[in-house]
This record gives sequence, C-alpha cells and structure tokens, in this order.
Amino acid sequence: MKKRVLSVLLAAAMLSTLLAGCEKKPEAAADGTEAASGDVVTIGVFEPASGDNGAGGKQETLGIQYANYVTPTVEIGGKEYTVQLNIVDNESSNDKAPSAAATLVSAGASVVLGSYGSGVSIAGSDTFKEAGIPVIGVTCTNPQITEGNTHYFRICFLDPFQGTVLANFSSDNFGAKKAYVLTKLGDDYSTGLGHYFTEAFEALGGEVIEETFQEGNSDFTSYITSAKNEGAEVFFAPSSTEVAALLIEQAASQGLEIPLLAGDTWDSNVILNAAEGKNVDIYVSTFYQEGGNPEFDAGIKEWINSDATAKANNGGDDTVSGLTVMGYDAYYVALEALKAAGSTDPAAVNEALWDVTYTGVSGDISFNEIGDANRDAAYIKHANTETGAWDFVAEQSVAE
Amino acid sequence: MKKQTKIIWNVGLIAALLLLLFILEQVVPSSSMLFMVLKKGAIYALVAVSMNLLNGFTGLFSLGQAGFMLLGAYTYAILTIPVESRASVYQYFDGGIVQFAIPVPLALIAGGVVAAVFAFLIGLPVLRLKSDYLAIATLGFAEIIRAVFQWDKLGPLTNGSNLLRNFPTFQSVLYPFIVAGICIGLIVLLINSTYGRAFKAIRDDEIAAEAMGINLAHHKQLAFVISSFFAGVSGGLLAMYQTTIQASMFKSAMTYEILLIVVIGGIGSVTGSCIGSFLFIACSEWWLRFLDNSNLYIGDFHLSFMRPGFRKVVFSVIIMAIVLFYRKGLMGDREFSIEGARRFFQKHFKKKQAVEGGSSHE
Amino acid sequence: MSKENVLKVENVTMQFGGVIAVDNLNLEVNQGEIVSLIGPNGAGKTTAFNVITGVYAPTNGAVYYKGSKIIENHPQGKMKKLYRGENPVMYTGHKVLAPTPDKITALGIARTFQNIRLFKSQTVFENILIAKHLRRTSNVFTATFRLNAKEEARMREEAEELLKIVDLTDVRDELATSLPYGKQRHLEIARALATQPELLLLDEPAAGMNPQETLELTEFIGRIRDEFGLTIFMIEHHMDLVMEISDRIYVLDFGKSIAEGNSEEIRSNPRVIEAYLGGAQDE
Amino acid sequence: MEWITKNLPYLMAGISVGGQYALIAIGYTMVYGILRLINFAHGDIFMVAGLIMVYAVTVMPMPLALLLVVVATVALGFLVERAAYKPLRSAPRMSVMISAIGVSYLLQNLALYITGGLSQQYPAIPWLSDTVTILGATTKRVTLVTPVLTIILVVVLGLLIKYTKVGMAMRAASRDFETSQLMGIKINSVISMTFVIGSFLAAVGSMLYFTNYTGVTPTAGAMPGLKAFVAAVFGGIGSIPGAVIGAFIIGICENIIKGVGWTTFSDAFTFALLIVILIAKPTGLFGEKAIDKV
Repeated sequence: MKKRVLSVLLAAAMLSTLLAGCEKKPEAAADGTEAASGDVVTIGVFEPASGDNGAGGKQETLGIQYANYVTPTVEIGGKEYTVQLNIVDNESSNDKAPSAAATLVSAGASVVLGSYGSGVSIAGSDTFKEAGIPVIGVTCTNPQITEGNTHYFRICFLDPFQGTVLANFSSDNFGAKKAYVLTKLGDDYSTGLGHYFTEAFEALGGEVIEETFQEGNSDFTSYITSAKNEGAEVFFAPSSTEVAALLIEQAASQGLEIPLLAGDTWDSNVILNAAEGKNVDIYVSTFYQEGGNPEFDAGIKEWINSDATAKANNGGDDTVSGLTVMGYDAYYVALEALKAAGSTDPAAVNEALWDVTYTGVSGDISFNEIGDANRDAAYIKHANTETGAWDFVAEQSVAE
Repeated sequence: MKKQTKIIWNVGLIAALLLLLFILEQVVPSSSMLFMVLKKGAIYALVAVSMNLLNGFTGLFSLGQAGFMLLGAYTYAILTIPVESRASVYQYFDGGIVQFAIPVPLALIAGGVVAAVFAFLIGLPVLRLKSDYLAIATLGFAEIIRAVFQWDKLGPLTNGSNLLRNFPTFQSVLYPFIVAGICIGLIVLLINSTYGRAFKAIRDDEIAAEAMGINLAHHKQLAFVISSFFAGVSGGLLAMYQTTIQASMFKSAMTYEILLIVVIGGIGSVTGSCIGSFLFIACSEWWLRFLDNSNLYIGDFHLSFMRPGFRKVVFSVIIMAIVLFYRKGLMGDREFSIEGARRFFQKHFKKKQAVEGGSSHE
Repeated sequence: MSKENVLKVENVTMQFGGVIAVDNLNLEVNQGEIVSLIGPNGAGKTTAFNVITGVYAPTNGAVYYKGSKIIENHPQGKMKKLYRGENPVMYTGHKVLAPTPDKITALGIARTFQNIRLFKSQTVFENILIAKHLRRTSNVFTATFRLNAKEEARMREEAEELLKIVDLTDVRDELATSLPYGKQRHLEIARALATQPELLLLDEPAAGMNPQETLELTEFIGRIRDEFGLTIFMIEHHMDLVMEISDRIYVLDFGKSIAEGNSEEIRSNPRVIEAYLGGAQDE
Repeated sequence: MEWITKNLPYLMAGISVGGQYALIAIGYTMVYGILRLINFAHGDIFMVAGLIMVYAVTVMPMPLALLLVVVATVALGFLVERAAYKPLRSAPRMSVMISAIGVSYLLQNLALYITGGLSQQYPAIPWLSDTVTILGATTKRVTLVTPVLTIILVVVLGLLIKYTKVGMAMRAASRDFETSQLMGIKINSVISMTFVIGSFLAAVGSMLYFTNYTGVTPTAGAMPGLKAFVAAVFGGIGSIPGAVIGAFIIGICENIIKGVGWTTFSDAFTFALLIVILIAKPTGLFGEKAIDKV
C-alpha cells in the first residue's frame, strides 16, 4: 500500500512539474554558454550525435562550434548579440527528428543549421515550417528537402549533381560499363543518391545492378560476392560512415578489386582509418579538399588539438573533413542572414536569407529561387591507404 | 441515480479537460514542448490502451503493435496525400498509382480497417499459439510487414523505403485528444460490455472460460482485430503528428516502448495506460532533456558525466526500477475515478478514516 | 431406457503416450438421474469428464448427447483400415468430430472442476455474469454501443437469481477467490448453472468439505436437480454423499468400468471392495 | 568449378554467421528451458562483450583482453540474472519478460552513452582476422574457424550437461522446475550457471562475429540476438542441438536469399520461417510436446 501511495505521489509530483513547466517561458537553457548580460541570439544545431550518422553529424557540428569559437558575437540592428548554440541530437532517426526539432523551436531558435542526413532533414522540416523558423541545410543533398519549401535553404550541392559527377567520373576514369549500386532501405540520402547515379550512369550507356540492405545489417559479404560475380567494374555505395567501415573491412578481406565509390558522407577519417593498410580503392566526392585554405586548416587543427572532446568527436585526429568546413560556412551564412535581417525574428531572417551571399572556405555561397546553393563543382578524393590521408584527384563539374 | 451522477461527473471531467487544453493553447506559446508531449502522449495513450486490450484484458501477449500502426499510418498517408503533390512525393515512382485523395476522418478509419483486416488474416494461424510463442510470432509478423512495405516493387503504392509526406496534419492539440478520446471511449465501452467480461474470463482462465461456453478462437480473434483496428487509427494519428512517415520507423523498439507504457501504467488499467503514456513521453522527450546538457555546473563543479545519452541512461534506470519495484505499475489493474480519488484522499489524509479503511479492494 | 438417455459414452478409450487413462468405457446417464462415477485416485474419472466435455479428443469411441453423436474418434492409420473391414458402417461415412468445450457447453452440458477454476480477478457476481455470455443474442457492436440494454439487464437479473440460490448475495462484490473453499464450490456450481445446462457434470463437488458442509451440499444438489430439471453426473469421493444421493453408480478402476448399479449393489460388490481396499491408499 | 567459386562465398558466410548465431542461441534456449523466459537482453550482452573488447585492447595486450572479455561478460550475465530476474521469480512470466526488455533497453542506452553513439572499430584479432583463400574465394580465417569452434563448444557443453552434477541438475530443472526444487536442487545456482554458460558462449560468439563484422554499435546485438532467438525456437526451444541446427539453417538461408537478390526480405524470411514452423510444429524441430493439465 505504501508503494501505491508513493507512486501516486510521484505521479502527482510529475504532473505538477508538467503544469509548472508550462507557466515558465521556454528557457533557452540547453547550452550553457553563460549569457551573462546583453542580448543573446540562439542558433539551433539540428544534427545527429548518435545512431548511424552520428560520426558525420559530430564532424559537421564541430565546424559550427569552431565558427562559434572564432566568432562568438554578431551585430544585429546595431546591437551586439552573443550567439548561443543550441545543439540537439536527432539520433539519425526519422521518428526522433520531429521532437528534436520541437526542442529547438521551443528553445526559441532564430535560425537552425542542419542536418547531416537527408531523411532527418525532411522529417524535421515541417516542424520548423510550422514554427516559421528558417533552416540552413549544411550537407543534406536530397532535392526533396528544399523542394516546395520556403524555409529550407542549403549551402551544399544536390544529389542529382553529385550522382552525375560520380557517374561521369566512373565512366571517364575507369571506363566502367557496369556498376554495382548498394543503397540502404529507408535512407533518403542513400536511396536518392543511388537513384541519380543510376540515372546518370545508364544515360552514359552503362549497366547498373541495384541492391539494397536493411538497417541493422552488418554482413556485406554476400553483396560483395554478388558484385564480383556480376562482373561490376565499380562499386557505388552511398551510405553512412558506420556502414562504410564495415563495407571497407569486408571488401578488403574478400579481395574486392574494383574501385569503391561514394558520396560526401564518406569524406571522413572513419573511412581513412578503416582503409589504412588495406587493399581497397576508394573514391569520394566532396565539398572541400584539405589545403584549399591553409589558414583555416591551421586554425581549426589547432582548435581541435586543444580540445579533447572536439578531437574525439572528429574521430581522434585532426583531419579536416569537408563536413566540418561546410558546418563552418553554414554558421557564417546564418550570421550574414541575421545581420541582413537586423532582427532575431525568424521570419525576418527567413526573408533575408534569400539574398545572402557569402564567400566561405568551401567557395561562394548564394541561393537560387528554390533555396539551394548555386554550386557547380565537386571535389573527388582518393583514400591513400598508406598514409591514411585523402589524395586530391579532380575537381569535377557537370557539363550541362 | 448513482450511475447517472457518475456519468455526469465523467462528462464534466472530459469537458473540463478539453476546455483546459483549449485555454492552454490560447495562453501558452505554441512552440512549447508541452504541446508536443500532449499530442504524442494522446496518440501513444490510444495505442497503449489498444495493446492493453490484448495484453491486459484478454491475456494475449502480442508484440505486433508497431506493425499495425505501420499499416494504419501508411494507409492514412497513401489515401490523403493531395493529388498535386504526389508527383514530388513519389518522385522515383512516377507519382505512384493512387491518384485520388479522401477526407482525413475517412482515411483514419480506413487505416484502422486495413490494420484490422491484416490482423484477421494473421490471427487465423497465429492466435492458436500460446504466450511467448504468440509474442514472438506477432513480433515476426510486424517485421515482415515492415520489410514488405520497404520493397521497391511495391513502390508505386508505398513509395518503397522512402518517406511519405505532404499529407494533411493537425495543428491543434485538441485534434489527437478528441480522436484518441473517442477511440479510448469505445474501447472502455467494449471492455465493460459482456464481450469485455468474456475477454477477462479468457485472461483469468482459458480452460474455465471455454467450459463456460466462450469460444476461445472467436473471442481472441475479436480482441486481436479490434486492438489492431485502434492501433491502425493511432498509426494514422502518428503519421499526422510526425508529418512524415517511413516504414523503418516502426521497429520492434516501438512496440517495446508501448509495452513499457502499458506496464508502467498497470496491465489491465485503461486510465493507467493513459497516464503512463503521458509520463513516458514527457520523461523521454522533455523533462529529462537537461541531462543531455554537457555544460552543466553546480557551483564550479563541472558535471562531466552529463553528456548526450545520459538522459536515456537515467530514463532506462527509472524504467527498470518501476519494472522491479512497482511491479503492478502506477494503477495496478484499477481505474482512476472521481470516487476512487476521493476515497484515496480520505483514506490517506484523514487519519480517522485511515484506521478503518483497510478493505482490500475498492 | 436407452431412448431417454441424456448421455451415452460408447467404447471410449483415452491414451496418453503409453498410458491408457480410460479403457473402453461404456456408460449411460438417463433423464433426471443423479449418477456418480467413483473409483480410486488415478482411475481415470476426470479424464472421462474431459473427454465428455471436449477437452481431450478420445483415442477411440464416441459420446452421445440426447441421442445425437457429439464426439467420435477411432484409431488412426493402420488400425483404421482394420476397423473399416470389420464394421464399415460404424467407422466410415462419419466425419471425425473434435468439438471444442465451448460448443459442448452450448449444447447444454456444463461442468465444474476438481481444482476449482474460478475467474480469479473477478467478483462473485461477475463470475456468474460471465457464464451468461454464452446465451447472448447481441454481437460485439450492439454490446459496445449498449443496444443490448434489455438483454444485459436480463443477464444481470438472472445472475442475481442464481446468487440467491447459492446463497452468496451478501458476498456479491467480493473477489471470487477470497471466498472460503466451500463457497467457492457453490459458486462454481452456480456459474455452471448460468450456462443453462440440462446435464451438469460435477467433478468432486464435496472435496475438502467437512461433514456438515457435505450434508448441505447433498441437499443442495438434490434441490437444484429438481428446480432446474437437471440431469447430474458427478465424480465424488465422499461415500456418504454418493450413497445418499445417487440413483446409479459407476465404479472405475485403472480406466476400466468394473461395476454398475444402485448404492446397495455397489456396496456389496466384491470387485469394488477389492479395488478400494486392495489399493488400500485412500478412504 | 566456376559455379563453386561463385556460390561458395554465400555458403561460407552462411555457415560462419550460422555458427555465431548458434553460440548466442544456446544462451537463449538454455534460459528458456529452465525459466521459460525469453531473455531479450541476451543479444545486448553479446554487444557489450564486443564493446568491452574495444576498450580492453586500448589498455592491455590482446590475450589478456580476450580473457577479460570472457570474464566480464560472464560476470555481466550473472549480475543481470541476479538483479533483474531473480527478484521476479514468483511474478507472472510477462513481468520477467518485460524486465528482460528493460535490461536490454538499459544496456543499449548505457552503450550509447559510453560510445557517444558512434560505431566502434573492433580490433583485429591476430590470426583470426587474417585473409585466406580457399577454392578461389577469399575470406577471413574466422569464417572457417567459426563452425569448427562452434561444434567443439557444443560437444563439450553436451558432455558437461550429460555427465556433470550441475548438468544433471539443469536437465532436471528444465524438465520440472518445482519438483526439482523439492528434490533439493539448488535452483538459484543452477540458474546462475545457466546464465554463466550462456554469457560465456555469447562472449566467444562476439569475438567471432565482430572479427567478421567489425563495427560495434549499441544496437549491434539486437538483430543477431533476435535471429539467434528465432533459431532457438526453430530448433525447438530448450533443445541445444535444435538451437545449433536452427542457427545454421537460418544463417545459410539468409545468405542464400541475399545471393539470389531478395535482400529486402532477408530478415523477413527469418521470421516467415519462424511463423511457418510455429504453426506447423509449435514446439520446433526438436521440442517436446507438453500437455495442459485440466
């Protein structure tokens, strides 16, 4: 009986907090950059920190954090505002995304950055739309994200572009006529990029063998065997880094001799670590090549090395990923928009974003009428399995 | 007379609740997490009650709830996406094969019906199995349904493994409350009818129930189909809440969550499932979020153990504690009622009565 | 005689693996009779009940209720062929029936259990009310939307009546399992009566009762037989009760029927004495 | 010959993963045999074993780390039983099962917290992870070692159960829990022993599994766990040979399905197989039929 009393009291206490909770103004409490005095503007960071895309999300967040470290304040309408980052983990999961997004909305974010992974971006999109908060996609490349929306922008290239780039690359460089495309079921990024690659590759007269795998699958040996049996000349696997590590490992142990191709997600030291010392041939398309801006590289490396958490989030070393660079640029785009809006009101920021132009580390950024970045070049990199670093291969664009 | 006052009380309570929600919506900024919790809580309350109907009232240990929600959600989405946005949603499948849209309430019911039809077909072979075997078989069916919906050959209908979106959603917190409320009301009516009594008889003792002339196969099938119908409706609501859906969301982890809600609320208690649902959602989505904050200080002391993920650890510890120490959940198999609450307070806050108030059940 | 029999068990054999629990049992129960089935522990009495009520499908044999065959089975496989040659009329042309207990109850055969099986989370009243479910005319929709209010009221009324008959009205809202043992037995009988049976099977109704309670029960069984026009077939160990009340008695030992007759005949039957004393383990 | 080189890898992968499922499945089947409990946490114990390895090799030499993994996993299995199942011994079976789901949830979330949600690279165990070529197909040595090791372990376990005192006690307990208790069998130590053996095999299984599939994530145990459980049911729950055979069948079928190109259904197939067997023969391939006593 005593337990029952206790439990009911517990429930009552919880309910009362619920009621108390709604009296309070939503506090922007989550990240404790102590907003001592003065005005604060909140920028939401909507990124995965766990799950399949956790590694990539963390690297992207790192870029945003570094940018915030370099430029912690912004002048809006003549007043100095401290920029507070509110980082929320969307767990790489489409069903957690809306509630993570709602957390940012209730924290009163003026503008949101993210997310790594197209699926979560689409899943969270409507929550932001309803709240009227603009979002700047950092590396989400699926066309559906911005399509038909006026609040979603992005600073990266799109999958139709990326897919074509990679298809052209495989055809030009390897003379490939047969490609094996492995995508993950239910992952918009993976399915989308696979789809556009297939389209472009077939347009070039090639043949494509399409396969899919399920979430939670970690056995890729059968796929690799099939690719070999079918006589594919390139193996295209747009996927998360998590899958990449498994795939590379198994490809190496099964002696897959054809080149492994992937999109921007693979631009990560997870891939380099997995590939180091193994007999695999990996090419990725990405946004940035380390060395493109030595000053930036030096700065961020110093910062990463000085902060143990940051280093761990970057996968344990100071390789600069294209994702980090994009995160960095996205932060400045957001600041530009805030400045141009002259207000922290999300609606004003949204309006201002259309005309923002910014020259970032990854190149010139401006938005077209859909809200997508005007970009026409991607970098192709090759994983050097001896040094464990990326080798620059080509800057590729699509001949229209 | 007594029954009438009871009804009046209950109707009054519901009206007061809806009014409260309405006022809250006017007063509290709509961006508050409160509404998110209320919306999702109402939806989960419905699916938890539907699961309770099976596990708690009929004694069938089924773990297929996520699969039936998937059916409901997909049916709802497929039937309501406006024709003009189908081309962009079904971008890989030339706009899909369904080229019409039906009104939202109809689509919700259709979602329930589709789930119920599948439940009927699945139930025919599966319901003969006992306890754990039934659990694992229904879990298996949910997984199979999930795989089938991701199959790209069905893409023109289901959009393959890709997101479905752009279907009508709700803004007001009243919407899920009213829909879920009506559904839960129906379930309560069923439970208190002669059929509900038969279900409870099956739960208590299958052999005796059968000897009393209760057709086990028929009644189990009935409970299974009805439970799945409401799971389907809640799936439709969930789709509305999430604004996008995808087969990969409906994993067995979702069923486990619902099961935990049922257990926390009390197996065999409808009000318990409702309360459990709101508490569960609030804890997992809202109240414990501060635990994920990595920059929390007490004075100068940095609480370094608090970092993303800590919230979930705390949450699962709380759940384990409830499972181990409050085995019967918040409500046991009792129901919350005005009378019960009054008696409860009388018993515990008036010492005089507390002495004599020892009867073993109310 | 055979014309008016309510229950007829014909050549019933029940085998579990290598154990033959009931061996070629034949018996008849006539309209309005109280017939007892006695025998040492493990003689197969309850198994016979379970066959009659459809819990087990018999290995061989048939059961008739009011002249129509309700359960039938015959050996499978090789044996089947042999029987077919011997007696084609009996073993072919019939579908093998395997009715479930609920269908048998619906026919009008109700039972109680040796180890009391009440619905433990339900009150005394609800236990009886549940058994009223069988004779419903409502379906799940009319029941949910309360379109069956009249029927529901009737069910409740009849259940209240039964409560009165077993004298449990004062504990109406107690949990069934909180009752004393003897009252639980009474409740179980009342619950069986709620299904409106014509034949009532009682499995050791007096087990665990003191002499006073047994006496009351004896009187009670007689009363309900008359009041409801029942035929009663029961398993019992209390010889006082059996001898007092039974019109006829069957004695079972090791699955076989060893004697049949009225109290006097049974009391003086040497095989019965041997079965009870030779086993020397109970009574 | 060409046909062999083409299809051998599927078969090898199937046998190898089947062996790994078998090692996990034994834990399920033994626990179920005695406690009638689906130990949902077993797959997660398997995952934790993988994580322990990841962290252990960073601070100690490989042989020591391997030892630690086994010891720590066994300790974890023992602890989980004592903390989460033992207090519920008299509770309804559903409560215990829910407790198992709770433990699974807790272990996954703990792993999420510790790893920060990122996939951890499983260290290469020398010799086991070397690449070998047989009949023109390249693979890791672990693929070949797994079935052999699995069969050796199962035979040893079989002997243990048949001839040792504790083994006999286990058999007695799984036949009739209450009676064996009355006969003076220390039921708690028998149950602990069951969990110890199950966890030991899960630890060994994790070494083999993660050497092949090198990413350890918080949910890495869920799917193998579920499939191993299906294997246990398939073979007839409570029967060790049944679990092993079931596991091999499922492992091989799964890979054949992938080879044929029906990858969407490779998981669904496992469950379909389960449902078919449950309906056709509810007690599995080697299970015993139980009669309800009325």
